[in-house]
Amino acid sequence: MNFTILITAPVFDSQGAYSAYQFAKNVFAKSHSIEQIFFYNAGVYNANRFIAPPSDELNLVQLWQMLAKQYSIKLHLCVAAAQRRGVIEKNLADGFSITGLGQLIEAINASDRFIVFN
Amino acid sequence: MNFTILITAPVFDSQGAYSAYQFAKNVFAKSHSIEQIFFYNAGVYNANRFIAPPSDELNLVQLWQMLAKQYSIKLHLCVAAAQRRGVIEKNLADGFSITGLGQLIEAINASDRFIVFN
Amino acid sequence: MENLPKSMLFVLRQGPHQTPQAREAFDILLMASSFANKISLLFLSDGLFQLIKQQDTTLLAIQNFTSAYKALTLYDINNVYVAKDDLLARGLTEADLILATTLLDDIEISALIAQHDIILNY
Amino acid sequence: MENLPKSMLFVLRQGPHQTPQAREAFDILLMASSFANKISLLFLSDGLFQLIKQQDTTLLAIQNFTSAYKALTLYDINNVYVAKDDLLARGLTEADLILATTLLDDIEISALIAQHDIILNY
Amino acid sequence: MLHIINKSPFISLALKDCLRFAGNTDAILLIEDGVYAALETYMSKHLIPLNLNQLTIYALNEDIYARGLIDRISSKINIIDYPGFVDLTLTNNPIQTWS
Amino acid sequence: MLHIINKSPFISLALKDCLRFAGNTDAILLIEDGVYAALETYMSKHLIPLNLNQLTIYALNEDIYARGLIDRISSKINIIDYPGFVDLTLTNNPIQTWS
Repeated sequence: MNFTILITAPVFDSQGAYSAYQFAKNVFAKSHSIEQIFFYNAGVYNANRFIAPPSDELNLVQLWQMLAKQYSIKLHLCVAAAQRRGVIEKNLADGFSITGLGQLIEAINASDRFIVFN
Repeated sequence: MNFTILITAPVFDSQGAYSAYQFAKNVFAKSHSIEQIFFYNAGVYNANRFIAPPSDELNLVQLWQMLAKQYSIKLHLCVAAAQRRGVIEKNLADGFSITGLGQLIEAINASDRFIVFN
Repeated sequence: MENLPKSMLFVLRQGPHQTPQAREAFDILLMASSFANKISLLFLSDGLFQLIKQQDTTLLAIQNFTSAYKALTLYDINNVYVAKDDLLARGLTEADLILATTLLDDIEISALIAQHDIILNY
Repeated sequence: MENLPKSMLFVLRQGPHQTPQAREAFDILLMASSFANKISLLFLSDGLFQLIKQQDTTLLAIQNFTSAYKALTLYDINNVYVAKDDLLARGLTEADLILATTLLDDIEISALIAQHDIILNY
Repeated sequence: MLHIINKSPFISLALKDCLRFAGNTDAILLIEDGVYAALETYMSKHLIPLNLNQLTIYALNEDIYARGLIDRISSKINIIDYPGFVDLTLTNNPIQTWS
Repeated sequence: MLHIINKSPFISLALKDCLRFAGNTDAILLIEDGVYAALETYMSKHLIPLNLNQLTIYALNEDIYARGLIDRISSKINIIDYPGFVDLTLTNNPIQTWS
């Protein structure tokens, strides 16, 4: 099966984005595929490379990057949602790309499953 | 009277930070003073200078900066809360300064009124 | 994969001004409609407050996003549903709403949800 | 201005893991205690879930912040209160909690709140 | 004491929790989505039966207008604007904002 | 259909709204603070009386352990882990996450 995952939860202020990461990891572990991971609403904060938690804490931005690299997937975020929240090219983490909502709709139409983490 | 204002609401995802701005403006309009405006929790997002809403929308970061300049007040944010959320010197808006929670406690003890916007 | 447009139901359950949720959901909806996806809107709970007439944000000096709903028909989006029970619970009637909607009871809403390929709950 | 330390009541009403609210409130509390402010904690509503024993976050691979509460007495913070009604509503008893607390009914809580200079509600 | 409530009473417990503990002479200020509690419908059904005689409830005019509620507000509500909000914080202390 | 609930039933209407509309054969998955609804206390008081015979309720093991609830979960609850969560999304479609 082929999944599209939409993440609307911010990186630190709620558990939702981390749940999405755990889910995505297990999708791959079961040999399914992910059409797209898309960050919208406060979810765009997941792509801010300036995020620097203490070393003994979870760094979700890095976890997303490692996942994207390992499975060669793109992490998309909506340009309008990102600009309003101060995530722009200058602080965009590697592995993420700033795109538009059209990408999300295409992915939804192309995949077998659509799941939201908020 | 002398106020300390604590803002725990993010800049775009809830109305709280804007309510705090309106309140602060009216405190000055009534010739009271503000000991400190402190941003904590998701409130630290208010200090991200990369925030760039469309030109017909409110830019709260700019409004904070103008207020701080007009009334010569410091806008403080907690370093630990800011690092976890990707607000660091590189994207810190002018007029804000990264400090610690000690500043907040001192301000609370030194002021007549303490009010939170969440 | 055929990439057929899917039917999408937007379930809106929050008031209009405290969060940008409804407004950002609207942007998804517009984009989806340009991809020929069939769109429906369902207002539940505090989502009904988005549709109240006479919202006047000039004193707050912010934009009133909800006026955009009046343009829904321009985008050929005509399936707008409202939970009857939630309207009553808020002391509102159809006459209080800025656009024509279809009132549904909970059983009808259950059937509506079941008819869609994709459900986005904001 | 005299800058006398003020008494502070932290009202904690959210569960431990979904948001960082309780954990960041704790950092304010530690700082305030180092300024000799008198500190009290009041757990209401879902805040009680912060105090449940045997929270085990190893499967989630996140830190368990709530173990920090066991160190409260090291910082001379001994005023920890819990809403009796909210404990009952969640099927919990004092034996389920990781630290010794004082159970209060709603009238006693009302009096407790009224005794403090500063109230921080998280 | 001044209690500030900024969440809708239809979907949040903030107001309900506040009312459990508010003192007789406290003031409650409804702002943002909190102003939905000032609706005649809500007040007459949920608040007036509580007999909160001495408790004064205020609601913020700017947020009432933004939500299109001005013609639906209970007569028990004192409507104030931002300057009035500042005045309330002068006469009532401490201030507790419910999360 | 699979419904995902990640909010506490004690402070959010997500589960209550979901139950108003869930179909007889739908599945509900409780994750994050949603797992508090799986407590024996909550289930026996609020859910079992609703007679949700054909509706299956799942709860996520990792979130149950994190919250110290493993010994307090209702016997009506099907406890699954993340791999089981993925399986649920294969057998149930569409998936609605309640905000």
